[in-house]
Amino acid sequence: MVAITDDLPLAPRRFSLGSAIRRNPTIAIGAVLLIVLIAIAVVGPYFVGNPLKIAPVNRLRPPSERWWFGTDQFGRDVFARTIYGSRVSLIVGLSVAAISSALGLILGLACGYFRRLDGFVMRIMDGVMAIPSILLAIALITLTRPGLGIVIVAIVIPEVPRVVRVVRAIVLSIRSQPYIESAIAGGTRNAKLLLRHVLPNTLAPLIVQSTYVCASAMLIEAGLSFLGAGVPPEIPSWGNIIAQGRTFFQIAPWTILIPGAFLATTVLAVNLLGDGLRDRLDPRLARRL
Amino acid sequence: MTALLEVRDLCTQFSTLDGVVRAVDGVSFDVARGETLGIVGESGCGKSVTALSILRLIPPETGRIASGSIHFEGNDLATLGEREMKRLRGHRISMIFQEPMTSLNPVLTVGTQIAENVVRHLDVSWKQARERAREMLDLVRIADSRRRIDEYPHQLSGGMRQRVMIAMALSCDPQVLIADEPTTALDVTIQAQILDLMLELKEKTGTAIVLITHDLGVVAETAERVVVMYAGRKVEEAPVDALFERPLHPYTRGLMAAIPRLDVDAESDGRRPRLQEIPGLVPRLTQPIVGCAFASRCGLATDRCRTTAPPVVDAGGGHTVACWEARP
Amino acid sequence: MTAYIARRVFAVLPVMAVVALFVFFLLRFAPGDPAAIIAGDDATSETIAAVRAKLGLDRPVVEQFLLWVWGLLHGDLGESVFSNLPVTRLIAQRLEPTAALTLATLFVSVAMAVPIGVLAAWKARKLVDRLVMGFAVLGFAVPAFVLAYVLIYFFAMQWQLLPVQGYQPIAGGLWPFAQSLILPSMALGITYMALIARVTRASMLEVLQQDYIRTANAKGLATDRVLLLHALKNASVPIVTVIGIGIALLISGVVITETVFNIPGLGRLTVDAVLKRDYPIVQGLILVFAAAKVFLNLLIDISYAFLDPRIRY
Amino acid sequence: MTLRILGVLLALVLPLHAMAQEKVLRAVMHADVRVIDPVWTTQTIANIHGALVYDTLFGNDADQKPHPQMVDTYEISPDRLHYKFTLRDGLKFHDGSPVTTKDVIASLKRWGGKDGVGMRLMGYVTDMKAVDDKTFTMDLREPYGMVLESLGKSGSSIAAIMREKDALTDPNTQVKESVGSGPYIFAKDQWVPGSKAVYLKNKDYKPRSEPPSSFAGGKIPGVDRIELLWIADPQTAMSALINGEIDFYEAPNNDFLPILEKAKGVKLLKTGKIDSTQGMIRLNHAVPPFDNIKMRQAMYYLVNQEDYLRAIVGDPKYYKVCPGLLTCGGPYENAGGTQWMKEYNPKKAGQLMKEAGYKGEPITVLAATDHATITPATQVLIEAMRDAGLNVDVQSMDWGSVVTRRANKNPANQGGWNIFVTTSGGVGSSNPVLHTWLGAACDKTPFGWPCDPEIEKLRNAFGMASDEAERKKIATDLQARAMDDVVFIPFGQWDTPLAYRADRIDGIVPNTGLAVLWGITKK
Repeated sequence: MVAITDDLPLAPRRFSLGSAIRRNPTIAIGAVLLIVLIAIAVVGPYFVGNPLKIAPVNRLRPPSERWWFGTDQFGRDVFARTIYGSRVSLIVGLSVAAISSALGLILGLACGYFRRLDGFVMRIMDGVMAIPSILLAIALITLTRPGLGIVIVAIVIPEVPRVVRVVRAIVLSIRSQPYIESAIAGGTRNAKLLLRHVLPNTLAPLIVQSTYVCASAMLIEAGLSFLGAGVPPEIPSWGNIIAQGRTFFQIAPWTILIPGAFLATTVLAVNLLGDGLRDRLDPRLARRL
Repeated sequence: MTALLEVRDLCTQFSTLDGVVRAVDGVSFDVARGETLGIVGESGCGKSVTALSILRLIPPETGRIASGSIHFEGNDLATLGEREMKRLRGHRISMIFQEPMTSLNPVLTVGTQIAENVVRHLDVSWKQARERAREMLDLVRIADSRRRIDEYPHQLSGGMRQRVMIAMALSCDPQVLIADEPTTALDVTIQAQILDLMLELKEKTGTAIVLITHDLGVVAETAERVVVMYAGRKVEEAPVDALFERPLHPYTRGLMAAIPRLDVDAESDGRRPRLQEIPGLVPRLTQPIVGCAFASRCGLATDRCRTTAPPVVDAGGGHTVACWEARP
Repeated sequence: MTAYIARRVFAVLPVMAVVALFVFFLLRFAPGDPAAIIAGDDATSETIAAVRAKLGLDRPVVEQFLLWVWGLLHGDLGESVFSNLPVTRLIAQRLEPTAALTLATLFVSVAMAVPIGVLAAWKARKLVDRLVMGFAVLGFAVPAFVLAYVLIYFFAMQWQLLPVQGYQPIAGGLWPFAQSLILPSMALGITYMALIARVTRASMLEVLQQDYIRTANAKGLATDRVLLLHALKNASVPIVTVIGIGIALLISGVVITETVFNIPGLGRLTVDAVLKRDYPIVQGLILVFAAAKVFLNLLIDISYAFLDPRIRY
Repeated sequence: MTLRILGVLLALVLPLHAMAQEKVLRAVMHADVRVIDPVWTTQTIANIHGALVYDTLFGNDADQKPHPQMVDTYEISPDRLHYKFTLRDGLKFHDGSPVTTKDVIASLKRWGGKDGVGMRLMGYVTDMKAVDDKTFTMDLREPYGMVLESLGKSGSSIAAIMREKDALTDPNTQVKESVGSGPYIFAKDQWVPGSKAVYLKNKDYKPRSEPPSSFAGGKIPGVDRIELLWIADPQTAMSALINGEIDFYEAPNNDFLPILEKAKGVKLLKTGKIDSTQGMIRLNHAVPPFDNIKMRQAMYYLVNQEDYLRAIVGDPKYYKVCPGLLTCGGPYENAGGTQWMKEYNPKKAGQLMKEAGYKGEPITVLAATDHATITPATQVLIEAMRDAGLNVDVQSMDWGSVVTRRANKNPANQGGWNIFVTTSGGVGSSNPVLHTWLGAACDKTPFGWPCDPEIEKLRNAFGMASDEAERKKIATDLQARAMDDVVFIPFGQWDTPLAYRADRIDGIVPNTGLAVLWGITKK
């Protein structure tokens, strides 16, 4: 609503961290939270105890000085498990985001560019998108043995079409820009065209989209683990900690609430970062999601 | 003749991340019953904000009328309650906007959009209001009004949409019609038709028009009196003939020099003289401007101009100007 | 309009065909011997052979596919590997709870989220808006199952207001039915509401900046007419779109919510079937869920034509 | 008009009148009814289903003593080789057809072709003949003391009497219909696998006149309708019971017992003296190093039952140290061999193993990660083994994988194993013949494959013993022998009470572990 000032020529302002944060507090909050969580995931496990160490004598102890987050029904240290769990969640989130962005980018560029491929690939993407993602993921997992890699693959597959759609839409809109049309008319080679003109334009929305993919992947992983169809139960992922603690929610709520809070915070951080980046990089995307 | 609308020392401000923008800074003018007043200036000079201020359509999140008064029919619109304002808008004072493409709601039929104004302000049924809408469409010379009334804006051409806007604005016989760049977005031929239509309807209804434009040509053709604005301030006001004959403010003169003129002979090499630009940038409105706002771009500026704001001087015959160096 | 609807309906066919193909080949292209995987780790070779015969995996792929499609077209989704009951029957007897839960959540979420979003956009940057946005951002981050346990803890255990678990068929009375759905709907709907409220707000904010809103205000129209007719109708296409996108979210959420609240619906059937690797059931469920989603999205596509005259080309 | 609308609304809001009158027992069992053939599977839940739907010739009472159930009179020849049974009058299947000896013989044959106890019995049976529709004879090769007990067994796979046409189904294939002559009729059309199974009162059932005790005595249907609901999450089930959404909860988690005890209206009930769970550490007799008996015996010094019980149960109120192999509190509890369990001394264990030739080879322990009782017990064992200086190779996996892997007979480094921990029901464990883990018939015994002909001889002798004193003596010898051979190492016994709404239901029949639902009445 500041349209009135928009057409006033303004003197360029110097970049300052303070004003950047003021203008984009979501990016700042999201980034700081995420950096802290990544630091915890990377460094944390070296400082906490063994997350797998079972001590039946100390089972279901409430949070205390000795066990900051209490213990679970096998006497395992929920603090150590939660810290390790951050690793699993971030690995799943980041690798799903990276892989599905890469695949989505390739397919999206191909679809947007080679029109003959488009119809075929997009029909497949529509089909995959018609299947709710958790359902698709568990169906894929049923057919294989459980493992972190399989979980990542199973989450990537339903996420790819979403990325493809975003990339393809952008490629199509860029393709109709006069400068690309003239480049095509001028005989620029396809590969060069893609690399030079199209790719850079897709990056911003792709980054924004991949933050959402990352957040949703973490939630899906937790959901799958919660249902018993996720990463193998001996790996302390947040979903597994919650799944194993849910039986004891009433007598040991910390086994659910603490990893749940960590999961929510991480997803929140990634979402805030995504929102902030979207506002900054690609206001057009603001209307979708 | 007493003024219908009296604007006095109007100041409208916006808060932005860069500070407070003084978009309108102490503007005063009158509009007489049935008169056509032109307000001209570059984009960003505050003329649109002035118009929006009169109807109090300044977005409340960021903007506000900081001071001044707007007297109309015994009320001060600057402080009138929102309920009363709502009753007044579209009824006593209405407004049409620059972009007929976007100023009509794309998902409602034009009939609905006209009729809802009538229903809102006049004590009539929807059916009567629809009939009034159809009459208005006829009045603005839209052919086949019976069919058009149920069409959506995207089915109409740009000129037709602006006619619909005018029909809507005049549907409750307002005292004042504020037209903010009503023709800018239209083809030249359509522009003339629309302006003619507005003048014709003015004659019929006796509505006063406040015509806001950056186009001196439009002003010359339609307005009776002209207010020239620069950087949120009124720099000159005069009857239209007086202004064009004898512009007093250096800025007004600059504007006129920037109009391509066909009546000046081509130079010997067959080219018309280069249009003159006004050098320099409009000052930023986030800081209070000391002295004359135009001083930084004015060839005649003196030290006095840069330190003390010039008073409004009466040059006779309703011609006023705010300039130290103006020679009446 | 008719042409538009016909086109949308036809567009559904290839999507469902791809889903069907996908579901069929999911099993056939799985790494390893699907019969062995389905039969489980401790199965004997006879069991594996029995499973293979039962699923028709011992026949050529083309024949398998044709038989499968033939069955599909006749509403035959095969038999459960474990309970030996027809998959269609298993799905049919669990349809009501899932349909009730999903639709109740859908309606309640939309009915609550849209007004909240409109309010937030209208009062942009005010306290209400910040509260709504805070809710939206949090609602998007809190996993449904964590929220579900918190809800159970307070509403069912501490205050004993609502049942802990289970589903009461609508035939057993409206109040018990509604009671059994309140907590699951809240747990299931929170993300959905957050999503819709967010998009409503964003879409309304954008629309409220449009010139035609200024026009409407310049006509002195009442605020509710400006907001609910002029603005909301224009903002509705993205909102309806996201309602459609969110249906996938709801269906995924149903799987988890039904598990937590022990609702005997399709979601729990899915989890049970997956954990037992009862593949015919999983296949059937994917088809049913995909069909439901595609159908609801079709309704949404068709609704565009009513919301935005420009789409009726 | 308004009144009519109100009426409709009221009808919708209030539960239907007819339903309010019907007495319904809502019970959550330990598992979901997925298979309706109790003979085809050993699952206890299928057996609970079977016990409602099918009747049996004999029924064992709460003290494990057989009493005639479908049988009216029976005769045993003095040489105990010939049995003659006559059925009660008026026995009818749910489809209305009368129960005849043809149905009975076909059913026993099918059961004897699948169930372990049945197979053992059929090993002695040479012939079964119908005398008429109500009388049949059974001839034995040599005397067998467990004929009636077997026919009346209540543990897995009861000797259910089915219609002949169902009973002719191959025992390795499930029967399609569940039609019996028992006190409740299975409503197959209302069965939702994974959610609920519904049983309707059999109005034509003629209960015996004796007072009910477990599977013996009168099976009087107490409610019109029994719904076995399946709630997978134990906490949800507990909350549903406390909230009054269900009436009966068969297997509450040990951790919830204190909460349930405090809950209003809820009562805990130990259904019988020996209703409990036994912990077992199983060593693999087939592969090194525990193919060496000295190595196995040394393991006794690593077990202090209190450590395990505290880790699993916590509250001593619910557990009991039990150094023998047969259920403590049961009829055959004895002191045979219990001297092995007297001393906890990891150092000594290590020492003994060294003497037995152990050189620090890795010992593979299958450690379940997801089981409420087995997981902590395994961990306690691993700690003790590490204290003894053993080289412990812990293979962590979910319980399902343990179940798979324990079947592997290869050496531990080739996919096999050395130790796993499991549990066994107290009722089955109280009888040396019914307790399958006590066997030592090499390949025919469950995973671990102990191999000792003397133990098997004693088990047979127990089966053939004619009086209780003799049985007790054999049980003592058997336990001593089995403990010497270390068929398994017990780590204690704990209660598994059921929980129910005492303010709503009544008349739970005293039983022996397997829930008996028919006597329950609703207030």
